[in-house]
Amino acid sequence: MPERILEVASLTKHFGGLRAVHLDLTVDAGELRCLIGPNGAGKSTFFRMLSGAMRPGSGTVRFRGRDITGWDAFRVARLGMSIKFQVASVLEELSVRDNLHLAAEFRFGNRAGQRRAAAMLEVIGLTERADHPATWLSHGEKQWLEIGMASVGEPALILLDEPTAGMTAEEMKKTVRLLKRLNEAATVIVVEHDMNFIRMIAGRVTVMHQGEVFAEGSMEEIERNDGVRDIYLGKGSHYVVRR
Amino acid sequence: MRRPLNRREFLRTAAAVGGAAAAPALLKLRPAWAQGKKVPVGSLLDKTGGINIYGLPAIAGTEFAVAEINAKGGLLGKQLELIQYDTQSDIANFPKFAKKLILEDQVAVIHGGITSASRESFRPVIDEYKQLYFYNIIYEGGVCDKYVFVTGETPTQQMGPIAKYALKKYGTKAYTVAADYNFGHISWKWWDIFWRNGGGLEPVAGKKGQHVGKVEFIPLDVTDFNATINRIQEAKPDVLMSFLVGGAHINFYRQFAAAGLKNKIPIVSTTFGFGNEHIVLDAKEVEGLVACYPYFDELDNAQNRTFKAGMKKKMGDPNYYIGDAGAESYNGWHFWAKGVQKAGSFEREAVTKALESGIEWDSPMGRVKMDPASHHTVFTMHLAAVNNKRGWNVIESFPNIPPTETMQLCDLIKNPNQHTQFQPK
Amino acid sequence: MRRVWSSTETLAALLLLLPLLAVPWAFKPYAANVLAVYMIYGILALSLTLIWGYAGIMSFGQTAFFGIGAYAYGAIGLNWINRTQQTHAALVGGLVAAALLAAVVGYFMFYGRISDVYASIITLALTLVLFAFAVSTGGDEWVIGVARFGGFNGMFGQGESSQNIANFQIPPVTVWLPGMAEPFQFKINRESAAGYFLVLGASVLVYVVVRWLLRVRLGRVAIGIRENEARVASLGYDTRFYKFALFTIAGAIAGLAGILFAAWGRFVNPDRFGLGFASSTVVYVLLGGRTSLLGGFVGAAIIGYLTSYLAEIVPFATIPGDATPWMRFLMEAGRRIVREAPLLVQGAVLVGIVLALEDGVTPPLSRLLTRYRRWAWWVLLPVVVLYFAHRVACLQADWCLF
Amino acid sequence: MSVDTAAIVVLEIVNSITILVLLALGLALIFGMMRIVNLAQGEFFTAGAFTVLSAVRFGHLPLWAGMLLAPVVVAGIGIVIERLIIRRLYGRPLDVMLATWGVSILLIGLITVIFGAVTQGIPFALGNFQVGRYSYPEYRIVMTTVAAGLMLGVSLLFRYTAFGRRARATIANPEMASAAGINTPRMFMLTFGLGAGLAGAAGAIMAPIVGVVPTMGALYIARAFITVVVGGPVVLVGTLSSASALGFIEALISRFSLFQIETAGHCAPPPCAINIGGSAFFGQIALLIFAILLLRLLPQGISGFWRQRR
Repeated sequence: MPERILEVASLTKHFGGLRAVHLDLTVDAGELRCLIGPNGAGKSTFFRMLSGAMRPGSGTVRFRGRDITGWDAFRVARLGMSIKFQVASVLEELSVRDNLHLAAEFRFGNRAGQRRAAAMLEVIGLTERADHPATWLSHGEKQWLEIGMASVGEPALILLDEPTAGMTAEEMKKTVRLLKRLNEAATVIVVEHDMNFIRMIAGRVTVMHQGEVFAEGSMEEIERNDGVRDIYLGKGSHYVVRR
Repeated sequence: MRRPLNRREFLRTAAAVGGAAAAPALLKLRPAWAQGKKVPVGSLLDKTGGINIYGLPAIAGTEFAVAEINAKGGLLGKQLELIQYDTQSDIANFPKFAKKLILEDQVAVIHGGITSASRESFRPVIDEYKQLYFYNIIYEGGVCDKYVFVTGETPTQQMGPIAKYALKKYGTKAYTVAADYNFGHISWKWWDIFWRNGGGLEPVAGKKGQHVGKVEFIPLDVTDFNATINRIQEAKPDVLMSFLVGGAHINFYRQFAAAGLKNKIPIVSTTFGFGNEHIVLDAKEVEGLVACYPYFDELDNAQNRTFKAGMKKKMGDPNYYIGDAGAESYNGWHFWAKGVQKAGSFEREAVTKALESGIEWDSPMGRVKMDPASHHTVFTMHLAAVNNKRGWNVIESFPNIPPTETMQLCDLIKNPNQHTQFQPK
Repeated sequence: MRRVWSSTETLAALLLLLPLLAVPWAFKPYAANVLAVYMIYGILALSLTLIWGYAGIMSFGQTAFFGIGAYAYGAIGLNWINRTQQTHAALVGGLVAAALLAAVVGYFMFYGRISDVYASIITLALTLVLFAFAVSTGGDEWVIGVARFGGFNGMFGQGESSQNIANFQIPPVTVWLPGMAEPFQFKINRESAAGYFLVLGASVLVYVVVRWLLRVRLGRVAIGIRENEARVASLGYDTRFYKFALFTIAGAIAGLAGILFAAWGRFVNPDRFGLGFASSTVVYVLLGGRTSLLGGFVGAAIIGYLTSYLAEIVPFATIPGDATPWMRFLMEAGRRIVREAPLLVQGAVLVGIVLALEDGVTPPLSRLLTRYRRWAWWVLLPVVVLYFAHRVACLQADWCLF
Repeated sequence: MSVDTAAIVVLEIVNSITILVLLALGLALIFGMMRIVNLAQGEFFTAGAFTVLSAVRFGHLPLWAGMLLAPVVVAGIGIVIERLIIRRLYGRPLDVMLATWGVSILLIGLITVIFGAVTQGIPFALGNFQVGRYSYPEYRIVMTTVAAGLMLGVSLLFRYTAFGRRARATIANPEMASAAGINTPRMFMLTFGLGAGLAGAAGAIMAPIVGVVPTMGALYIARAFITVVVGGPVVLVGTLSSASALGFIEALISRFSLFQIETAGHCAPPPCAINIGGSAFFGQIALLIFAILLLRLLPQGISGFWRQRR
């Protein structure tokens, strides 16, 4: 039986009177899990609570066997969880290389961090732009850079919030390859809207709705689930071919 | 490979670098007044900011005095070139502009400084460059400095007459409000001595005051005196002594009157009036307040009539009130001019020697005399009360009052290398 | 390898340093005095640039650490100078005091999770509290050893002899190491420019150290925090610690500026904690450019020069007696406007730069220098060198061409 | 303590609270509703005082007329500044602070150009009344009444007028309010004007008892900010509760000496001791320390704390 890397029990968050998240979820080590759901389902809020960017209302999060509920972001990261935020948040004024170096440095130190950053530049295909400020990058390149930053520190669990938003079909394929490569070393949870992408990465899928887990299974199972169709505003095929 | 520097070598190198930077005489400049037709002279006064209530009259007196000297043909055949910097009521400006006057403009003399804090801030500069300096305003006494001459009045000259008058007229219990800086603190120490001793430095027989136990020091920017006024009422003094200073403190008198205390507790002061507070405030707020200065516009003598007419013409205002600050600046410049004329030179040593020979002259405030040993001035003092016509009524005059407290401590003829300020122990 | 030092920077360093090194021989001593103050304010501004421009922490009250450094130097120096003839302990003490205050405030702000805007208000409140404290210490009871706080007067020493009490001033920086025949003393006058070179050396040192700091992890993380704090935290960096550390270092640098200021005038008073000085510091940085380490120096020099120039010239310009009332009114209005110009300029710089999102003056200047690099090497640099050589020759040996 | 001393202490506390309310009300309104820190508020206060001064001295109006005029004039100045500067900076809190600081410095400069840097006074003719041994100026009671009136007026304005409803909607959710047809830029402009006007009124009322000088705003701005920050997000309740708490502490410590610390200075008469308490300075220090403690315990301010509890 594989190790359970993440166990989330009755994790809740209220905004005003509104319950944004109420969630139980477990993820095994080595999984590539997809998290889908309509806008406002609480996916990003959930990620933010996992990574320590937001303090949960109640419930517990166990990561690699330790209770990390309410920890600060940097401690969670040091335990081996990294995140790519929904809005690409690379460090705009720093060079691409410095972005990656900074992400690698705190685990491997200065010298080794520089080598790892160079290696990661190859992986995400940005070697030629290494010394440009990150702000010059295209939208897709920023996404890759951020994926690179999330994975260069060799975390055990990588959270990716909409890694393909705004990408062309070609870029998306490249991203899929990248993701699969990352998954060889780490557990990955991806939040996505694009069903083509979800199909391509072919992992286990969890559907969130109104802050709760609505369904869970393989992509085929989920696509057959009528309830899931209904929560996407009842438009049967809307989510299958987006855009 | 280069051999690393060991500790001793490092220290020696450091010493050499330090020495190199310190050693060479950078410039050999001849004083400007020895070269040109004009003699630069400097003045540092607050034309703007909270202290300018004293700065503006002092500037008027300065400009008038220099213009008068120049109109009479200047000094030793040379015209004076007055260089003034506005110190903006910011103390940091005094050392800065003092350095500028000395190092850049190379003036023959510096006059100015208003608050004791500003004077003490640049007196080190004066001493470092051995610059002749005149301080022309009432202060707390005790400056004993070979390079400094004082033409303002000191505690004995003001507090002696005030204490005698107040003890006789009002009673023995005093309360003091003072500006919270060296002027206020040292003034209060002297006042305590004068009050206990019945108006003198040493105990005298007759009516004496109680120990001036109650004093309140008020920072210069305080404008709300509600709590202070209530504490004064609690203490029920026979008389209130004010060492308040500057624009913000003027409000004290107004609030004191508003609390209905003006006719209950009489006020005496060594500072009220020389910034022309009696013009700013309403007569009904301060009428009857007693102060003691060597100069009031109301003094009647020939020099003062000429002086007043000239100042009113210069200011373009027939109702211009000169006040003590203006007259003392005027006096300071004339003292210096008399020193220069007697010495026949602008050099500091020569002028100092001339002034130490005991110069006296008939100024608008009457006969004034420079005390050689202490570099302070002997005045005829006038005790006066504010009247209801924005002016003063002289109550009593005290001729030839010396600055005894400073004279007792300071002898610059015997100990010429003194550059300090004494205060009562 | 990344290029650490470009030829433009060498050029800029030469263009700045050569004249600065020549100043004590090329001008009357007042110029060295004034430049020393500008450099001292520049060091203070540099400390603000470090935390504001590079870490995004706005400190309205950086002057608090400047003032504390100056007061601590004064208090320790006054007590030690007569015993040991040097001020080593005062130098260290001033730095430690400033760093300690910054550490305490930084700990409270960053570990107390106080938001950025509140943090700015807290630093402002800090400097105003210290102002209120410093002006209220005029009484005899406020002493440390022989050092009187002096309230509004500023700090001075007080000694007692058999008959009376006498005052003395804060000592200049005095370094007396074993092996030195006489002590090194901070002085800027006709005989010596030691103080000027000390300030110049300190400026260069601080500049180099800060440049280095920004290259190592601390600096890169700081820039990351400015760009996106949450992102940096999610990479595993305890951003609170980095902000705290940087704030402390900046406090120490401001403290160093304060020490030099106290040594320069042998004087420190509560105005160093005041609102006016606090706002000037922000204006130096904004005008010079908040992302340029030289910006603070440039801003301080521009504002400083403007302020003294206006204070010297204008308030005493006389209005001719035969002017018509209208002319009189206009001249008086002009005079008053120019008299208040330091304030008006400061306000306008703040509003204008914030509204127009400008970088300040230093970055455009450095872009110009980069573009016309060749021209600057062959024309500008020789002109500057020749000008200063002529000034030195003229002043020292009367070889004046014009 | 005798009865009349107790009464005068109570009056001092009320006076202290009054001044804090007057200083903080407009600032709290702007901060609470627009989430911007207006560092020029102190100069709005100054502008109010100078309006009264000009009205009395140059316009030869009676004092009360000048005082009615001041908030109107200052609100106008506030609206102009909002339109010219602040409007461009919404959503950039730090830049708003910098820009308003610039405005504050500019206003000090402009007022000095026009009126000069001299402290000027406005004489007034109210008398005083007797509390046992003490006489106390009636004007301070008038000030308290006016402060209470301003609080009440603002409260009524927000509760019962269309402007108030729109303003409250705008604070709660600007986007929603905008979607519901409320002209939110105009609401922000009016709110800023109102906040400025309140500062002008405060300056006008306090002008007769304090000196009128261009830099007078700076003396008060720190205390006003502390009151607002301690008060928290609910404008009226926050201002009143924090002004009461802070004013109480300030007045009490200003009056009573707590203890002494002996030092080694040259005091006459000896011994040297620092009196902790019993002066305006320690009143202000106590106010600050108390404010910091409160903030450490209630990071959202007093009113934020109560709102959370609800």
